[in-house]
Amino acid sequence: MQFLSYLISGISLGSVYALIALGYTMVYGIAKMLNFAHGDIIMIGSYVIFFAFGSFGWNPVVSVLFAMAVCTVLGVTIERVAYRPLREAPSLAVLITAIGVSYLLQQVAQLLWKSDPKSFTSIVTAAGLKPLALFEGQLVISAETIVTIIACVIIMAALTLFVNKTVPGHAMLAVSEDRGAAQLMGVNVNATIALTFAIGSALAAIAGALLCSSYPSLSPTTGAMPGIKAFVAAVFGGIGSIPGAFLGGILLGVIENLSKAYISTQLSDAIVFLVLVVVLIVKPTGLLGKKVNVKV
Amino acid sequence: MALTRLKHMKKTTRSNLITFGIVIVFYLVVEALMAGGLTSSSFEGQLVPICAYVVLAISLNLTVGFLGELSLGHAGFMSVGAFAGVLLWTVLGKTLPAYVALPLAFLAGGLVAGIFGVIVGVPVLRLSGDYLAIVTLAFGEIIKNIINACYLGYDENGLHFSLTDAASMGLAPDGTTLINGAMGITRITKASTFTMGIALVLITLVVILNLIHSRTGRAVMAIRDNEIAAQSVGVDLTRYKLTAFVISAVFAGFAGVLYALNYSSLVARRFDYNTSIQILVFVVLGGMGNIRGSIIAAALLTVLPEMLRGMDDYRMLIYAIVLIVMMIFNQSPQIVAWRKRVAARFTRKKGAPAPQKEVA
Amino acid sequence: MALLEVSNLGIAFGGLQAVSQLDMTIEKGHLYGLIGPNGAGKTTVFNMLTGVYRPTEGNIILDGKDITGKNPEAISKAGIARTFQNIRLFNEMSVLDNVKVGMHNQVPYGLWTGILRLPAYREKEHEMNRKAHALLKIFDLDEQADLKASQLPYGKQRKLEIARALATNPKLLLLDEPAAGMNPNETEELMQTVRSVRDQFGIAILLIEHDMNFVMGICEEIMVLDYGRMIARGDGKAIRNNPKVIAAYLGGD
Amino acid sequence: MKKLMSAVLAGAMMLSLAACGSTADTTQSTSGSEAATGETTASATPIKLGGIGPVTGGNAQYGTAVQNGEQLAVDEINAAAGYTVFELQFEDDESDPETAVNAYNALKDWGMQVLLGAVTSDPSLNVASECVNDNMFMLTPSASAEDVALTGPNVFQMCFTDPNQGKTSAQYIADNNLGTNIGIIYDSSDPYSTGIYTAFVATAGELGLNIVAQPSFTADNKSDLSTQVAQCQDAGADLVFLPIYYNEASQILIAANSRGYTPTFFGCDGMDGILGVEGFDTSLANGLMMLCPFSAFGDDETTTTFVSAYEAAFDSTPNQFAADAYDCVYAIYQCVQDGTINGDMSASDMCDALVEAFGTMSFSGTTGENQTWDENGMISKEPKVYQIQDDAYVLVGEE
Repeated sequence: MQFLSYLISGISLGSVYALIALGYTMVYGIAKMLNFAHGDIIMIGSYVIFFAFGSFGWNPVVSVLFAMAVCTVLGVTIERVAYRPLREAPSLAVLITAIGVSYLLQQVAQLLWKSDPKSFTSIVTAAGLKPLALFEGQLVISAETIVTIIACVIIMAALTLFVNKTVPGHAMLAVSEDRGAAQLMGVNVNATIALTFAIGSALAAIAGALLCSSYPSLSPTTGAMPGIKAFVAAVFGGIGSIPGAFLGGILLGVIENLSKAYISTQLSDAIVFLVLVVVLIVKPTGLLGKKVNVKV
Repeated sequence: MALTRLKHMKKTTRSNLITFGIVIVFYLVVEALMAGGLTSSSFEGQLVPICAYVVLAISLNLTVGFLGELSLGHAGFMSVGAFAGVLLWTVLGKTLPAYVALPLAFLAGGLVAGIFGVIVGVPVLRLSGDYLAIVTLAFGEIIKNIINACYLGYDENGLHFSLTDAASMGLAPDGTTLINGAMGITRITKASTFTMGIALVLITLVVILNLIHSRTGRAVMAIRDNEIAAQSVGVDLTRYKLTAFVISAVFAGFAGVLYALNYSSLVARRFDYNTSIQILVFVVLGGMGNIRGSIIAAALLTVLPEMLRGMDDYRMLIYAIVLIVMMIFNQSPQIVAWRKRVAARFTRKKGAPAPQKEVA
Repeated sequence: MALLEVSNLGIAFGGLQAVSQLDMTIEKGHLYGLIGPNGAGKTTVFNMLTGVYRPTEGNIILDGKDITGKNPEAISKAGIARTFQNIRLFNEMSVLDNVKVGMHNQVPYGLWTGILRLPAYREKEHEMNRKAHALLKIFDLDEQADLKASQLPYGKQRKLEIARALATNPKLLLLDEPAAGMNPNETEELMQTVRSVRDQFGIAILLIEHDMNFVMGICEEIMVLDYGRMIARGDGKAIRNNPKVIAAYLGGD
Repeated sequence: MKKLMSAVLAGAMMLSLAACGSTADTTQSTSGSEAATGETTASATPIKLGGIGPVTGGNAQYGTAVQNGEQLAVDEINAAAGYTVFELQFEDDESDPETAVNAYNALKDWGMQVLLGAVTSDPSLNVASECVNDNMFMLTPSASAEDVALTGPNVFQMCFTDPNQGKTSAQYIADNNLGTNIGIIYDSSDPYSTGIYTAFVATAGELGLNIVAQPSFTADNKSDLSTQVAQCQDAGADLVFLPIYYNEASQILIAANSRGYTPTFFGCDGMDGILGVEGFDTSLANGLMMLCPFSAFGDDETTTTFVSAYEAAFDSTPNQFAADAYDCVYAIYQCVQDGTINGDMSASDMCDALVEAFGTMSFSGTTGENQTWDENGMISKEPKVYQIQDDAYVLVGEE
């Protein structure tokens, strides 16, 4: 029972990583860039919800929708201003710019909302959902965990459907396969990538809502570490792969929490990263990643 | 006379001499200003870190710019080098004279970083692109986490070690703690000087520039430009990738020792992925494969946050904006093209002044 | 003894048999052509000969040594050099350095010799520069020695690839569509160069080419590949009149 | 183009050098003109106080509290005196040991005579060694690692040392039988937390306290603390000792509540501030005990004046960081009032005078009455144990 309880807290953490990783993997898969600022968009989204819901007392769902709108605008703006001029530049240039954007968002958040951490009231509990008690209450699965997993699954399914069944989705696939060819085929590459950022950023707002509902401390640096961990999760599962991000996230959370519980809390991160290294050495493109062959 | 000779020299040789010249002139100017009491403490205090970051940027440029592999774990090598060097310095510095103990400390730092370079490099270099980047990041974080949880001390029964806490080290009450977990190493006898830093920069420059202009360096760049072609002319990929990676790690180790001996305490969390990224920023901003660019970018970006101290709360905000703007200004193809056009117009004007101007 | 003996060579990619039962003999100092319709497996043969692909069956013997399944570095050292269909130069390096990389195993010196600039460094670099300039001269590239490889025009890039391959001091040179994208004048010039290279270095050359004038013009023996199998082999005239070859090309189109 | 860029960069480099040089000039000129000022009786040469702490980055909340505390005290003193007694310059160190030294040097260029910082442990260790080198008086409000004070004779602390807090907490828990099975959750990547933890475990062993679980977390994996809470719960801990800062503690209280786990929680001075976390359901903190020298709910005059002034100025309740910082300024002011130091002294002379004064003086402030410093520069103050009851601190014990 103890093991199960640790496992569940691992899944709970993992589902949050998975949710963030979905946004990461989506942007990476199509725009082919590591958006290091993704974690910070999550942080901004969380602050928006904190004020909309916590301070203005808006309905939780409305608050989240509002945050999604704010993040979408933010994401598209960042893409337009900071990333698009570097579309044709070496990929490292965009990476460094993304890091600059990450610093910028953290600094802006600190100036706007001060550095004192805020305690986030769970929007899930506020929406009246109750935790699930199993085995006569010996095992409790929090409502946040359940909502996060459901959200992950819905988002996964929706993204897969969107990409495979809609015209903009097909455009995204084309851009991800070969940007040049897609352009020749009449796909508006800039619009497609902007749309990708819009969706990725809207997902970040949802991720922020659920991250802070599960782990309620909110400060300007809240997004940084979960962002990195989710990035690791996305790579773990095979970056660019939507189910891979989910699998990677869940596994990462479970490994992290089980090693905390049974091996060493000090070394749990070292263990997580070591597992990642081993997996990538055995499967160089992650668990569900596609192998790319170079034609000679 | 010297100038005409400089003009006739091979382009690369001339470029390298200019790089050395910049470093030496910088050193002489700063030394002269310091002797004349014209520099501020703030500036003097940054000299050693600048040298350390310059060495780090040059060494990372070997991996990123010349080998063409993105490493996000450079700070990890800096960290192990720093810890190894400082441990040796702490232990030997008491018994041996400084001119023996210090070089030994640097050698130890470089050696240990090099060994880690091999340990990390062998598995990592089988990967490519972003996967390689994330695994180097992972290794950097592993190194940080382990050193952060590391307790090391000695007493009359020998060395004691634990990865849990100070108590489980089982040290006798009169024993000496060397590494105290999250507290790291404290009460280090500071030894780094600006002269030492410049010496290390020059050594790094000599080694890396000589390397690049040698058979090994060409093999490394050939791998960067086209792995398949490099293999087809008989270049052993694994060997040269590893060579470049390890040499890069060794110099990160040296820089780590220089850096650590400039302060009285040393903690592993200082060398996290943010530091790796910071070094990468120097390399990318200075230009990949451009050693002189790395030097200037490292020096400038180290000084910049300090120059912005007058901005108070907006300091890091401005730093972030400057970083983004500089990246776009330097790397965006459209803006680079626009800059070239503007520059071309200016040079043309200089060459043949417009007649209207003369009238005016 | 023949320079290269290939027997029963075959490769399958996940069930798809790309090349099968290929036998091939190449003699020192001769010029060979490998032709066939698109997708016949010509480049795949090159990739097996140079170790890019590992054959699933058969043997490759170079100068009496079995090199089957060896990696590309080892095969380069053993004496096979090649160019690529889609040019693979070291784009950011100078024209001269491209050739010097080709001499990687010909004029070797160690890491420390380079870093410490030991006397051997100057000597070896001098030797390399001399040889490299000589090679570049053959291809009329010596004027552009200091340019970046990517700055060369297309035709010159193809020539540089050949020069680089020759720098490895091969016994057998494989050229993958050397005349692709060249105008008739350039092609004519290239034919002269290839012939003179063969004469000057006394090496065997095997080339893939779609330009039949080129192939017929310089190759002493031509091999025809279709669906991964050798369907004909002989001199230009014999090939031109071979009904199987005609069928393959007509059917292929 | 590259050449142009590098020329521009090199030029900027030289400019920065020149800029730094000119700062040095101004510094020298101010120190040169010091003798000229201070002729009128109502005023004197202001004493330049330097502050260092993180006001950006992950630890910014602590640095900001210290900055506010120091600023408030300086403003009050200057206003009361009717002339500028102190000038305060506060520099950011991002809680980074390297930047802290840079900040220190920048303050030196400004002409700092006394340093009131740094805030966190690693930066303070580095800065302390600079202070010892330069013979600059250093009084840190909150860097509680023992090694900070041990760096040299001119480094003093306003806060309890970590080992002292650990020892006292164990003692108090044992004396009052607060728990039979004790769990500890600490931050193994933080010197403050491990310092208290190590001493607590050692003392608990001597006193025969039964420690049943001691999970930790690190700065990198602290988003989820529920596993650590579960470990304490599963081990049957009826008291959980939390030598950590209030932010993580608030997360632990939330996690424990959601598991229906209600042991006695016991924290140290880092816990002060938990009621001020915006959005936190403070009812969860009911019953929480903490060893802390300061309480914003104290009813003595010093405390109430401080708290109301702070709330008026910064729109938030001061925590122990702010209180210690406020006291630092007043401790120095005490030395100004008794004539030990004045603004015309050099930093080094001032340091010698202050070291001597701090060795003998007794200081009363918001964080304690009649506090004294030992020869190492560590403070001795009355440890007080508070318990949170209905959103307020209630004094439950004095050790």
